[in-house]
Amino acid sequence: METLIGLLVAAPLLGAAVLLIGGRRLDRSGHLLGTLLALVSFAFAVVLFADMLGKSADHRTLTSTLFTWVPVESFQAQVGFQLDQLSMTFVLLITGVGSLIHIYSIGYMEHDENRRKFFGFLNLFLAAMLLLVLADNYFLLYAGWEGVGLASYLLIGFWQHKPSAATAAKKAFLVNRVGDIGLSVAIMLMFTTFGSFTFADVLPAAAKAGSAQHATITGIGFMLLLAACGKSAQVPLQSWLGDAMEGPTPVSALIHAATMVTAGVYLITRSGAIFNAAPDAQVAVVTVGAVTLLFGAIVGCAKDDIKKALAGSTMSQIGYMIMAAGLGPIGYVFAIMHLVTHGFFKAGLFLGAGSVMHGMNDEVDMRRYGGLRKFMPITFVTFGLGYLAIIGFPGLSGFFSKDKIIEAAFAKGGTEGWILGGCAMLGAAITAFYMTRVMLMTFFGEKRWVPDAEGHEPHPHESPSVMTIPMIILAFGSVFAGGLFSLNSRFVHWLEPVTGYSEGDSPVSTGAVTAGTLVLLVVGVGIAWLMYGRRPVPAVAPRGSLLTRAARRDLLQDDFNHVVLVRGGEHLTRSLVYLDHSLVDGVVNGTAASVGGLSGRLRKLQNGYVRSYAVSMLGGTAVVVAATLLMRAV
Amino acid sequence: MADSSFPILTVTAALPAAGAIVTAAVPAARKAAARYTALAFSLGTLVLSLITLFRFDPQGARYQFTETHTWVKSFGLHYDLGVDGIGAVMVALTALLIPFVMLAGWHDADPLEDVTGPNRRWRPTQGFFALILAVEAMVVLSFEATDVFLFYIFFEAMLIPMYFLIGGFGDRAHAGGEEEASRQRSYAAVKFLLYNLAGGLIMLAAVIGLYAATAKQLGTGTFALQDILNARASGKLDLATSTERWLFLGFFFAFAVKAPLWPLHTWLPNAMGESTAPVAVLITAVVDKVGTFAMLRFCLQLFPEASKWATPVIMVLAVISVLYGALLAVGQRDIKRLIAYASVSHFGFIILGIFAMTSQGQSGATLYMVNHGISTAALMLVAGFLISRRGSRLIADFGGVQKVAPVLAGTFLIGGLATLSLPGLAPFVSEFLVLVGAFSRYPALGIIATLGIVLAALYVLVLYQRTMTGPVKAGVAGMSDLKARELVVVTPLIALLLFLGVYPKPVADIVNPSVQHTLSDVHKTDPKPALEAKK
Amino acid sequence: MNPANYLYLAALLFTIGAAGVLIRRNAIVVFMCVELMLNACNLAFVTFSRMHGNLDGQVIAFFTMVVAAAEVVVGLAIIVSIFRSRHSASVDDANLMKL
Amino acid sequence: MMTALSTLASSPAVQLAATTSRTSTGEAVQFWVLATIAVLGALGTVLMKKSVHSALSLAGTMIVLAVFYLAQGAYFLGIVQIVVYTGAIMMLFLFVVMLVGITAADSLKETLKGQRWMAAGCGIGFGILLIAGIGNASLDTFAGAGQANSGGNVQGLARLVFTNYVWAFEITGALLITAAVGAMVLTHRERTEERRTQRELSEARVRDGLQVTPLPPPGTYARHNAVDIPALLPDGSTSDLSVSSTLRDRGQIRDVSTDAMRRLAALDQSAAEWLGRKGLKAEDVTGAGEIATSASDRAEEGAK
Repeated sequence: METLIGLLVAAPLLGAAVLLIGGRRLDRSGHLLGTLLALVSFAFAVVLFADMLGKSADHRTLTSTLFTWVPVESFQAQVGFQLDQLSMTFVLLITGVGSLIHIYSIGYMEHDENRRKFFGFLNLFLAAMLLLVLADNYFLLYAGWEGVGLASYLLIGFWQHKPSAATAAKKAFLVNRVGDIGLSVAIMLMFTTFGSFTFADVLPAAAKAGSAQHATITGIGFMLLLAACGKSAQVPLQSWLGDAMEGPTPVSALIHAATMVTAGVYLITRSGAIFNAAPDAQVAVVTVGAVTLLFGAIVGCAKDDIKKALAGSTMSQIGYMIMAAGLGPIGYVFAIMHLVTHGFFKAGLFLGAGSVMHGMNDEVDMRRYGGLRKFMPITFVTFGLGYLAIIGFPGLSGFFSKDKIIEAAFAKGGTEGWILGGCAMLGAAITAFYMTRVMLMTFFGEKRWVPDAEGHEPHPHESPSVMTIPMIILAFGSVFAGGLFSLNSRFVHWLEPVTGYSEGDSPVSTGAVTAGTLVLLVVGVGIAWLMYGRRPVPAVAPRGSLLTRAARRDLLQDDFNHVVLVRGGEHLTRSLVYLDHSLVDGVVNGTAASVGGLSGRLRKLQNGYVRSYAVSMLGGTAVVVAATLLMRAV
Repeated sequence: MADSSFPILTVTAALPAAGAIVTAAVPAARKAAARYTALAFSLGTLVLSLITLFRFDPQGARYQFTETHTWVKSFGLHYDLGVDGIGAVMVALTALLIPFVMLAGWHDADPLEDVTGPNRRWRPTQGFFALILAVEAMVVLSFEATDVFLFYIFFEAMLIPMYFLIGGFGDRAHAGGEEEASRQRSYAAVKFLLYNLAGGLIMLAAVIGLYAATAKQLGTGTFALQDILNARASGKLDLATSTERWLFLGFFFAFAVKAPLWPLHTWLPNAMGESTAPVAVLITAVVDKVGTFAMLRFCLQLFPEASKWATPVIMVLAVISVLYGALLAVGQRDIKRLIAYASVSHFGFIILGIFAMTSQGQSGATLYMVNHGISTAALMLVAGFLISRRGSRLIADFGGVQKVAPVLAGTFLIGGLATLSLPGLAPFVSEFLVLVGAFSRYPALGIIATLGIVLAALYVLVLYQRTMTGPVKAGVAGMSDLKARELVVVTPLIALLLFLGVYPKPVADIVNPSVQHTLSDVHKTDPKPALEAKK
Repeated sequence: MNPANYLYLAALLFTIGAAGVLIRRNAIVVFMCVELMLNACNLAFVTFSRMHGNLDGQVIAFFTMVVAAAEVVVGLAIIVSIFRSRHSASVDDANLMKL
Repeated sequence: MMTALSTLASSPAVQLAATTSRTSTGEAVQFWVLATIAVLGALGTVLMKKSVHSALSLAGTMIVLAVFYLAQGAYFLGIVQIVVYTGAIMMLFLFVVMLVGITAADSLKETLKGQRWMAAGCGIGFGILLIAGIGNASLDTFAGAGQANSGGNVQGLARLVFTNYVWAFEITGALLITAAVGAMVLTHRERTEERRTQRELSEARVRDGLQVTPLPPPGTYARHNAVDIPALLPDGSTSDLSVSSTLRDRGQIRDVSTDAMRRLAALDQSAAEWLGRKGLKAEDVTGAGEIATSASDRAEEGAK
């Protein structure tokens, strides 16, 4: 069994290697190979899952160490895997959704001459992501962490001939790198504090660390949070996610909705022991989560680009997860649960959006859609189910997972609990609003599309089955997953051994929370219907309120970055380049010049006349004699 | 330890030297013959160095394959050779890179059809390859020398062939045309020479000072590293604090110029910018390594106390180098100058690791020397291919290359990713080790240095985006993809990057014991974790 | 009288010879002054040998003479050849040492 | 010569030289007298304008030194000094001086700026240093050359030269041979071009428009055939070509073209006094032309 873990990672890695090195000769078969290997990996995952279910709750953790990666004295980094319930959940999600999206991409990327490369990158991503969630130490996790960053860079910039895509890819990688600083510093802190960075060593040690190490552990917590912010697009490092939509839609679905962006949640949940020992860090985490869930939601309301709207929603949903994870043992389980359900419905939504674009000549502006439900019914249904799931329609996945998080937020207790709970519920309302907006603008109302630049009138049509089938499967997931998990709280028991779980005592009853949420849900949907359902949607965006305009510009966060970081950085480098030339180099050259002048003056002594040389010789001799005499004298 | 009957180290160094003579002797008309002769000799050297590496016993004596002959008895001058783990690895690295440098520069020295008049025959192939072999011989010897003066001789002597390689075979892809190019070339060459000579002279003073000190205290002066170390260990030689510090500074200055450390780095961008890509690789990947290597072998071993005394300042300078080099790389308009400044940043990391005085730091620094050599070689050589195709070094002249030459773009990206130390590629391991080492002694500096990884990502990705992505620029259209010879150059380097990135253990195992020796020389031990949690 | 006076005399002669070398421009005269210096040295040697009561000083003086003879021969030959080529025996004309 | 030396060795001068701590008054007197001469000679060497004089004064100094050698019991050296130095080397110098001749270098005027002062400064300073050095060396007692020379000075030297210093001696021999060869190589001039034949020379003369015929011989007056009297050309003027260039340079050409007329004028003078009529005045007579005119008007006077 242990070897299977290695194979789990190896299969997609092999695919990536073959596809990327193989070259053009694989163009015809490449996508099939990639998909096949993804499915193989999924099969391994299922086998391991079955095997794990066969064991008792406490003996489900599998570990396998392949070889020593970096051996330097006390710094011993192993390439070792650890498969417990938490990892298993992720593995299933990644390989499952991953395989589906591979299949979907076969259709979606059919006309792209670099499809082989695309599948190579997708496989690379799968491998890196699996490495991330299977690693048994932070160092190897870091490798996977950067690996997914690379894959996301390659896939966002897949259409490199588009400058916007190249820029977005670069931006994503850079922002992620900022987060990576957090992770690497955290690892250094662990190494210097505990002399190790494996989960098995660090987490227990952190749990029973005395007050002496309290500051250090808090520091580690903050650093891990920074890392999570970078990878999971949380405030203040969220700016890259919107631009990341430049990538092909399957990528957005897989990487920037279902899996990679949730790595931050995984990191925090995995490091639960550390955060439990560092309350201050937890406060920071929940704050970040709460702020982001509102931030993302608000941004999502204003975007007319369907993918960007969905990106905002992703941000906000992950905000929920991060917040839940920040709540400690009461929240971990639900964070992961929401992560899984979100993986289903958000992937479904993105695939739906992709299918819509596929039918609309890659048009992304929702104001150019409208009334599409008649043209692409399957997409409409699957998208609709995803929509119901995400707004938390009773009985669907989102309902169960999100409600739990809101309850947990209240259960945090005290004013903090109230604030968080309030934010969560408000977020639910806004979610309902913007998702309804997306739904209405896309599928309802009358058609608003116009010929594009080349004058091609788009002919909306349903996508091929190779694309619709994955959407249908995901739709099933987004309908039933939540219920399945919450049935006599199966998911809680499943994860409890790893993450721990504690019933928080909520100041408000479960029923009240649910009721309140539903009310807000209705309110949100209602407002959206009033604004976009009842009266026709203008084909060009109205100027909108100040908030709207700010939200369209990602709440001015990019402008801030641009002014402060980009401009400032440019000026800094310019001035440094100038200084390096004029000052650092100048000083040296100056000295050189002065020495040259001196030597020029000295050269006058060398007039070439034997006799003046003779004089200096005699003078020298005289000096030597004098010196010797003095030496004898003293 | 291997049998010392066969003087393998001498042969390893003598082979390229002989090669240089033979190559130079090939008649002028037989250019191909000259190329293949040189290549053959460099490959032979590679084989020898690998034999050394594999027969090196990490658990054995500190210095192995030692050879000791008295050279000038009256001056205590010895012909002492010997390699510790670090030396063996560095020799192997040098011998490894030279063949690639030669293959990459296969036609760099051909007479230029488009140039007429005096410049028509200014780059004889024979001379080019002979000079490269000469450099190799001297570098190898300075890695092997365990006699301070012997080391000094080759440390200085390698400047001469380098001077001619930079000044005589420079890059002609210059905005200002041939005249401007040759002017810049000679400026760069002279600058290179002056900087390094200045450093070397100061070092010479220190070397003589050391000799005088030994002569005074031991009766008979000596340059032999081993004798000096033994004398220090037995207490017979006991340098006064101030003396030791002055001598240390003398040595360190020379090495800091060679390895360029801020603010002594300004010769490097000129030298690398104006010389052809292979020569630039020779500078940064081979010759400069002697500087950092010598810090490990001579500064730390000979002057442990002074090293510790100077450590804080040097660490700060190193961190400045890291950030400063990276920031300037971001600001460059010229591909090769950008890579040069990136190297400045990387050398900052190496020095950071050396003076962190921890196992992680120093092993990391040594690995870093190797990895940086390979990664920079990969990046710079591909950049060279790119530049030779376009005939320009300006980033602005490129764009959309990945469309017309995907393989070239891909290899370039991999080289770049290695430079920004992506996990899975070799430099990551070393960079992280260096950072851990620095962090465990000076947390603040460690964190500041970590910012370097963001800047590295910035300049690499900006470079890639501007040159490779976007719409295809006019001059780039119709650019040919990598040819077979170029693939032969790039592929092994990339393979090596991947291998060492995933499995650096073999190298690390050879290096670690030597690092432990060095640490014990400076009487330093790794800081203990506050809360040992290892099971 | 103290034989040290011989030494003083030698010193004096040597100095005069040196000054001559510096002042005169005629290569031949310069040579003569060199000879004068050599002879001064010889005198010193002989005096030393007398002081120490052994003959080594004289042997050295003897060698000095031989060397002086050789030097004069070569030197004068050089002067002659230079004179042939540039019709002058002035040491200042031969300022070829200048770069 | 050996015998002479051995007799010298047994002469009272030796005992005199062998006495310790202080020398005899005789030697003192000899020293002071000869030292003065030596110094004067040295100064002469440096200051004499002509190199010949320098050489001679140097020779004088050397002879004095030779005497000093003898006085200090270095008989062999003394003789060698005279024979080799004063005899051979100085003669070599004189030969070269003769060969090179007088050059501008002989002038004592300094051409290099500040050279003289520097030289004087360095020289004097150096001398003072040397003398000071000798001064503060303790040289009161000294063992004379007595027992060193017992068994003969030459034999003693020979023993040393052929035992302790044999290696140096051989080397010196090699040096001498090298020097000799070197001198020959330096002074030997290779004939680079073919010697030019009579024909070529004459052709060259014609080509360059020089005098083709042989030069006129000097002294072509009936009464004079001295080398310093130029030949007379048909028009009565003299040809300097007929006088050797050396005399020409020295300006030692004797012009006899006018004194014939002067003598004629004197004759007229006496005739006039005798006949009592005014005639030519000697000072009127300057050249042949006037002679012609005066002859003509005398002729017309004769016609009256």
